[in-house]
Amino acid sequence: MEVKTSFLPVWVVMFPMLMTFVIYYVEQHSEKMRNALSVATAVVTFLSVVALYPEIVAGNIIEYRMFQLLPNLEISFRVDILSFSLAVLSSFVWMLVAVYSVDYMCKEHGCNRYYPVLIITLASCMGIFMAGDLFTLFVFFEAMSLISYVLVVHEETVDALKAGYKYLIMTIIGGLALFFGIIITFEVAGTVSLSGPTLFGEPTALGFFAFISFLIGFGMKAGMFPLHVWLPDAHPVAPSPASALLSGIMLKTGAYGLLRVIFHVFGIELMRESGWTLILAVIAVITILLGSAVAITQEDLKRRLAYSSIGQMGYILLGMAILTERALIGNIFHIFSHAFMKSTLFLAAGAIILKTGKRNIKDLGGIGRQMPFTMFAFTLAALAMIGIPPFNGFLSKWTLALGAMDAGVPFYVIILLVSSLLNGLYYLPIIIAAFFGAEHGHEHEPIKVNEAPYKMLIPIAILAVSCLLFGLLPTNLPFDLSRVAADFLLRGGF
Amino acid sequence: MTDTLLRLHQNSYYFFSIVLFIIGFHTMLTHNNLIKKIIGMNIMDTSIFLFFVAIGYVRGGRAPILEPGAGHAYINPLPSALILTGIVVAVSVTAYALSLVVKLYRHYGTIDAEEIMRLRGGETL
Amino acid sequence: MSAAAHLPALTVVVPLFFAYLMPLLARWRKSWCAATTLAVLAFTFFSSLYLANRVMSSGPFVYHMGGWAPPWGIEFYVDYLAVFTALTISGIGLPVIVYGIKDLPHELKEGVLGWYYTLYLLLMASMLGMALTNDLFNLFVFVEICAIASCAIISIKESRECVEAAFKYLVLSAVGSGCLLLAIALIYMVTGHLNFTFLAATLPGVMAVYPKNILAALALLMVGLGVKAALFPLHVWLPDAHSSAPSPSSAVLSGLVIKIYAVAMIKLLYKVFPATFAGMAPVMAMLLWMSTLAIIIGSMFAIVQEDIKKMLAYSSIAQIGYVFLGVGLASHNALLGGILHIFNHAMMKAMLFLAAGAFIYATGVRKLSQLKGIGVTMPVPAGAFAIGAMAMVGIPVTNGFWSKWYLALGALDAGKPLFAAVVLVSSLLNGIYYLPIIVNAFFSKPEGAVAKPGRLPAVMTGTLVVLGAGCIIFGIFPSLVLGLVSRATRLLLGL
Amino acid sequence: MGCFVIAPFLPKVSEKLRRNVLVLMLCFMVLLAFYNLSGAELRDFTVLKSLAEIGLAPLSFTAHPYARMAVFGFLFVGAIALLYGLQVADPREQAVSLVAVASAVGIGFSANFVSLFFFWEVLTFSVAILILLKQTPHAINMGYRFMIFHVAGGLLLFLGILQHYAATGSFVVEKPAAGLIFFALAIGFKAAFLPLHVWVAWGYPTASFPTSVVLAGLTTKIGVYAVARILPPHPAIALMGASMAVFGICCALLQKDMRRLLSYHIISQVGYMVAGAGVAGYYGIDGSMLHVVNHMLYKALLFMSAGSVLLAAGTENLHDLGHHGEDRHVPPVWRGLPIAALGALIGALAISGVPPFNGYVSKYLLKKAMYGAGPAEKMLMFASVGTVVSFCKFCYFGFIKGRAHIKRDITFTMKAAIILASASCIVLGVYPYLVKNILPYHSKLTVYNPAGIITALQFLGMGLVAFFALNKVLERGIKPPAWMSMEYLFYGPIYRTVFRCCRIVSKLDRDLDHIYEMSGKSGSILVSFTQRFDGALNDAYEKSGGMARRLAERAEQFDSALDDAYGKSGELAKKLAGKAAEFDDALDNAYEKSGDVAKKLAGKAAELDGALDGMYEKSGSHSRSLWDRLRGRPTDWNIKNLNFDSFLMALMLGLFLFILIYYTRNI
Repeated sequence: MEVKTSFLPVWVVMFPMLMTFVIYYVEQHSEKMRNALSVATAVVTFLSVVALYPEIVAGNIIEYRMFQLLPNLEISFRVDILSFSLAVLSSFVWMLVAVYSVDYMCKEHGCNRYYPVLIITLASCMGIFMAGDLFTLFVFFEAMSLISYVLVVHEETVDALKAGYKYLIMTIIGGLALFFGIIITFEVAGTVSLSGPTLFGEPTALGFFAFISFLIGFGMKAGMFPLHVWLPDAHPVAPSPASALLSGIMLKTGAYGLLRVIFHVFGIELMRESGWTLILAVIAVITILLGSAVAITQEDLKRRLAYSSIGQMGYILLGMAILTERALIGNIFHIFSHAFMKSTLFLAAGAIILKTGKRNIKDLGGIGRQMPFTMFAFTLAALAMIGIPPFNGFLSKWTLALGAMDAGVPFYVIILLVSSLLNGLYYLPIIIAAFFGAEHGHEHEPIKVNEAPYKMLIPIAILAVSCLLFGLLPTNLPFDLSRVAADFLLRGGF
Repeated sequence: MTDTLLRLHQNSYYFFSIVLFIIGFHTMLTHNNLIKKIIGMNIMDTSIFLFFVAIGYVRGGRAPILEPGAGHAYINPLPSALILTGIVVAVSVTAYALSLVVKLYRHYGTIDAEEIMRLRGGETL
Repeated sequence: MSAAAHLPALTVVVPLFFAYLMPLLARWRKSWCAATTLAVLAFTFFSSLYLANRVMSSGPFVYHMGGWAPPWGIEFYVDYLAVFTALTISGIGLPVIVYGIKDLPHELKEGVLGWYYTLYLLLMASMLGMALTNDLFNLFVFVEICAIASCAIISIKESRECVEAAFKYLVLSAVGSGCLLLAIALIYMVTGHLNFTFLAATLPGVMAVYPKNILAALALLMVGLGVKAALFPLHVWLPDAHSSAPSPSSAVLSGLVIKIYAVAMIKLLYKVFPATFAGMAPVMAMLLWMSTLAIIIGSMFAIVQEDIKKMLAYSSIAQIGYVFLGVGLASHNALLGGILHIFNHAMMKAMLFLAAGAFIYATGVRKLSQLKGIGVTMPVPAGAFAIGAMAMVGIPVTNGFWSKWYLALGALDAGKPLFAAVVLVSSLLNGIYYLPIIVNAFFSKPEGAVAKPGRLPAVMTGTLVVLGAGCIIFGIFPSLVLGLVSRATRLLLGL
Repeated sequence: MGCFVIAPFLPKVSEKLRRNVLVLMLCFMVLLAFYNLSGAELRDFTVLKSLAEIGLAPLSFTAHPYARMAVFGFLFVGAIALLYGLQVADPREQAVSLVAVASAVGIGFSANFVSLFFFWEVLTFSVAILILLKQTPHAINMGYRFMIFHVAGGLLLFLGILQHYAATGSFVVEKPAAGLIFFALAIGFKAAFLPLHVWVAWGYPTASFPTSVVLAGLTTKIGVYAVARILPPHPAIALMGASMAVFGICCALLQKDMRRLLSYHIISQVGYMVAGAGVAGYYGIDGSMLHVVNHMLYKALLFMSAGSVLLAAGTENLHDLGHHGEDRHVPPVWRGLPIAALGALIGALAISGVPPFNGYVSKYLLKKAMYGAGPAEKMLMFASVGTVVSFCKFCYFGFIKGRAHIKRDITFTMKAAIILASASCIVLGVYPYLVKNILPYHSKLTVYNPAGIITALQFLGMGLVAFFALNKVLERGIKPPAWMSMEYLFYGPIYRTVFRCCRIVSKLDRDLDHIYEMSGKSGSILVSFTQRFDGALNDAYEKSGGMARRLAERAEQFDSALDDAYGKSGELAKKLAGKAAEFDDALDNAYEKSGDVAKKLAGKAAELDGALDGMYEKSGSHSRSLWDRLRGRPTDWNIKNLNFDSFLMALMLGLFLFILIYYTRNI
């Protein structure tokens, strides 16, 4: 393993950022060009990330120091296996969502706002994943959080604005907490670089403050329990492709940040010694149960999905709290899985809402016969959520559970299972009603709609098939990446 | 008691400049009449000038003018010089304040602060 | 001695001189006023730059007015803090008056325009003087000039609110001046010196003999400068004064004037009063708590304001608290943050006031609730406002972030994480009152006057763009100013 | 495994092609079954070997002796069931049925727990979908319940597997080393252990009739297979089996719906098998496994018959069938549906364990295994009698006494399937040696000995007697009150509790939201309170009096004193500013005139008030003086006026007082 310098990470971040301006310019003239350019940007970004693969797979770390802001504080990029995994995942999903947006958004207002924001959010997301130090991470984290606000309030309804305001305030709180954490880290360690040894030596009170701050900051983004309130409001009101990204990718930035904090800032020994992970574990358990339980009572399709996201993020947090190797694999793989599953679900829900205009689950009886393809994708993803064997959701749950067993805490496994059952309780009725339920002619207008346009279907299909494939094929790329990444983190991560 | 009084007497310049200062303050504090406020301000300023000049004063000292064969004690000329500047400043502030009072009177038709508040209370800024 | 050697004096004297020329010029060639003012300010800016360059390369130096050596003559001490402040003043003053060229005729009566430039230059000159001077009484004189000029620059609008606010300001300012003068008297009484350097040398000895005297002087100084700098419980005059003034005045008052008193206080506290003094009186602790209150309560005041300029004015109260927080924490990083915030806040607040002014200029609307959709119809000012607001909240890549960064770091350095938390809480409060404005501006349907704003002159737009770009540039490259600030801090703390 | 590949395409292709493919599949399945039956060597087979690298076992298959027997049943009966539905079933149902059968086979052959779990879940879902495909609201409800129920079971299995794996580090299917309780529960879900049996009555009678044939074959038998394969033999299991047998039979007797009756009967029969597996031993396992096959055969036969009745007569309610009474115009069912009736008869005889039929063989083995097993043995005997009774009921009311117009004749394939199944029942009964190759322990199948036959006939006789005794009661059927049902007593509350919990949690969530909002609101209240901070502060200042008031007092005092001192001269400022000497004199005068005022000022605070009052009276003309306003008319004290300035000045005054004191002492 060696450290290499390459401009590529900077390119990955800067390219979409620059393209944003190009798109902004182009969209004044041609809508078609705008759409094409957005998709092309996402594709190029994805390919650029993929281009990192040979180096990464050879076990190298790519670093690039942009410039120094201050002594010991710089904008730097660093791509290790974990960064790469998440970057490739999110650019992939982004690409699909960009394709999906073309048809979804064509009837929406404010597309000229939507696309540049979509692309610049991609840039900041890449920035988060490729950040070489906490400061850079923080900068992009804030950028992403704030810019995605535009996506949240895109509809500009009263609800959206309200939810957006909540989101904004929570983002600010989270950002400030992060700031606090980073400041403490900087104060204690004199640097916030992620490429060196861990930054905290021993569990001090200040370190604990920092940990809590990081937990609040990243946990807020990840929909952690007491800070999740913005999530079920913000995700449903956003346009569906945006919700897919919000739920599928942007939540993961919080998880990613926490991973970095646990392994690079505090270090695994410190975490184990100090027992701070217990806090995380308790919160994770509450998050899982709460998310799943509340989802059951939701009537709005997207709201249900949003709550489900909270529950699923709980798994990821739990994986971090357990801190055994397999739990970690499960955790990272679940980031993948959940990204695929939730994106599928949201995109499918978006297609359904677009075509029928109905969001209430009760109204969706028989939709599976009208839009079999979409609903089939939905089903695949939902089954994956429940953790049915051949799907990727199963694989991640399985690995997580094994990790929990390794740690000797079967209690967590039980939590996982209870949550799975609850997942079943809220996903299955949708599917059953969609495929087998009658369209109640007397009460509602029978739903007579066509299948969504193919530009929407293809992304959905790709994601849904990914859900299946990445569970069915055990030597799939995401899992390998997760495995190597977990190994990498546990070996010290540098 | 007498000790205190004695000390007060010895430092009467200082003491009374402080008294004046407080008088000035009090005038600014309690009077609604804007002119009186300005007067208070002036009293306050004056008290400080007094104080400042008193610093430089030497009992029995003479004006610091160089005379042949003089063995006198001179009073310190610097504070006086400074205070000249201070007086200029005070005068200009007073002038400006008075002009503002004129303006206020034009706008409100009164120079009573309370009245002005009352008049302003009705309107939104 | 070339002209360059006299630059410290010229920096102050030239604007002072031209200030008095302005009314004449206005009578003679009205259109030259603005150009001359600009030229003068540009001169001050470049001379400050030159001084900065000189100081950075060869260290601080003194300049004796008229060649008189210190015990008798007035001395300018050109050190890092001084040039930093001078740069800030002229650097912000310049774009503000550029903006004013178009805005002022809109806000002021025809006849007084020339006078406005006079006052503006006076203000600038007095502030530059305060920054550079090394003499206590000289400082007082500049304080007085500054006080009158700043009152006048408010009352020049001649609306009843302006006059009233100016009067209020004047009265309180006079109180402050009185305190200051008394303090000077007290200090002079026991030391016999007015020069900072000499004072610093004599005070430790004197302190042993007359501790209470100096304590009283210190208290008076604090109160006097505190009133002028609108430190929390003494801030009452500020909201009215800053909100009713013409926009360029507000910008410069909020951005620069209150800061310059803070600079004066930094000078006095760190350069004049011996370090051991801090042990005798809890000055720093008092400052800390006062600034904490200022930060929190100022922000809370701002939340409930309806008027956009009033809100900005209250926000200034909070922001001056940041500066004093840095002063009070007295650790290297904190002081650095405080001083840096002088510059950063000057830039942000000037921009915010100017943006607000642009809104008022184009629509006549001052109520926050009526500014919905302004971002759609006036994207550039609203964008500038957004950047300023982000900077206020302390979002990274804006300059406001760095002040916060150093303040928080300094609080931790000083072993008082509570104050780091204060900084963060206030950021949150800032977010609470700034962000809804931006959100409303960009995501609501424009109504009424907002829907059809008047045309904004290119100069005003340009100023906003320049300031906005400045916020971002100094956010991305904080090291542009940090070198200077860091040296200033080191010098002040004797590191 | 081909079923998996082909199944999804079935509904799409044309009718004819579908049938041909299906027939081919059936033949293939039958061939497989017989290949299996022949006892040929089956090699272990592993796919996805790479899974092993990641700590998961690959999907691997092995032909465990137990499995071969079960798999034979699954394949053979599955084929018959599909044949039955070939012409009448929904294509989607056929497709899913194939998947279900395939997954059952998969479970049977699974060599490790991962594949087992995988197929377990597939089976769950395919069966649930089979039920759901009926698409009536009732079916959807039941299918949903079924799904949740079995997903829960699957998760328990998951947990068990995890524990086992954590304990042993291996996934090979064996008796679990840890997590036995989870295994038992999970298998209990599938095998319809007693409190977990409720889904049987949800699922089977609800599905469409061709489907229920498939279902009858698969689900519970997988459970039995798992019991035998995974759970360690234990008397408790045997006892459980026995009680299931009794319970099932009791419930079955109460039913009036043909397929419901059969469904409950499944519980009963599964009870036999579980009991056999529980006592283990050669006979136990062999009997149990053989019974699996046999039971699948005759139960499928019975379901087919019932289905035929349903198709032909439009109802399967025994009461409805008997409703026509003695109406001569309506022919009895057996006449309309002779083949179905024959099938039903054969099935009934087989299930009752009457000698020449296959049921006898396995029951014989089981009886042998149970010999001396205590109460379980007795219970099984009772269950045997009950079986006879219930099937008398089934046949008598359904086919003999029941009359119905034959609305639609049963199709050819249905007939064929019934005949095939009947024939198999007889063949397996007469010549049980057919299966000896795949019997796990190769027990001797010499079952036709007099003692066994007599016992069997005894049961038959007792059953018949009992039936005729209870004829009338049974005809009406007994509907036990709702509160006695398991759903009502047990699962309903659980389900409702879960939902209530969820509601509570979501309420908590809303509360949390609310709390945030409230904190925001109270924050804004706080903030708007600070809006009037000026006023409030002043109020406080004004009311408390305190230092500020005293300071003001003193200021007043000075003022009054000086005013007094200078009397009516009025040229105070001039004098003060101008002449210091005059000032001294004047002060002296003032001291003299105002008596002890100055003294008090300097030292005695105690006498201050009195002096003040005295002075105050003197300066009575000061109507607007501070003191007056403070003391007399507080409302006059205009807060809005420059009184923050006042506050400030009070502060200043305080400051100065201190300065004064320090100063005078110091010099």
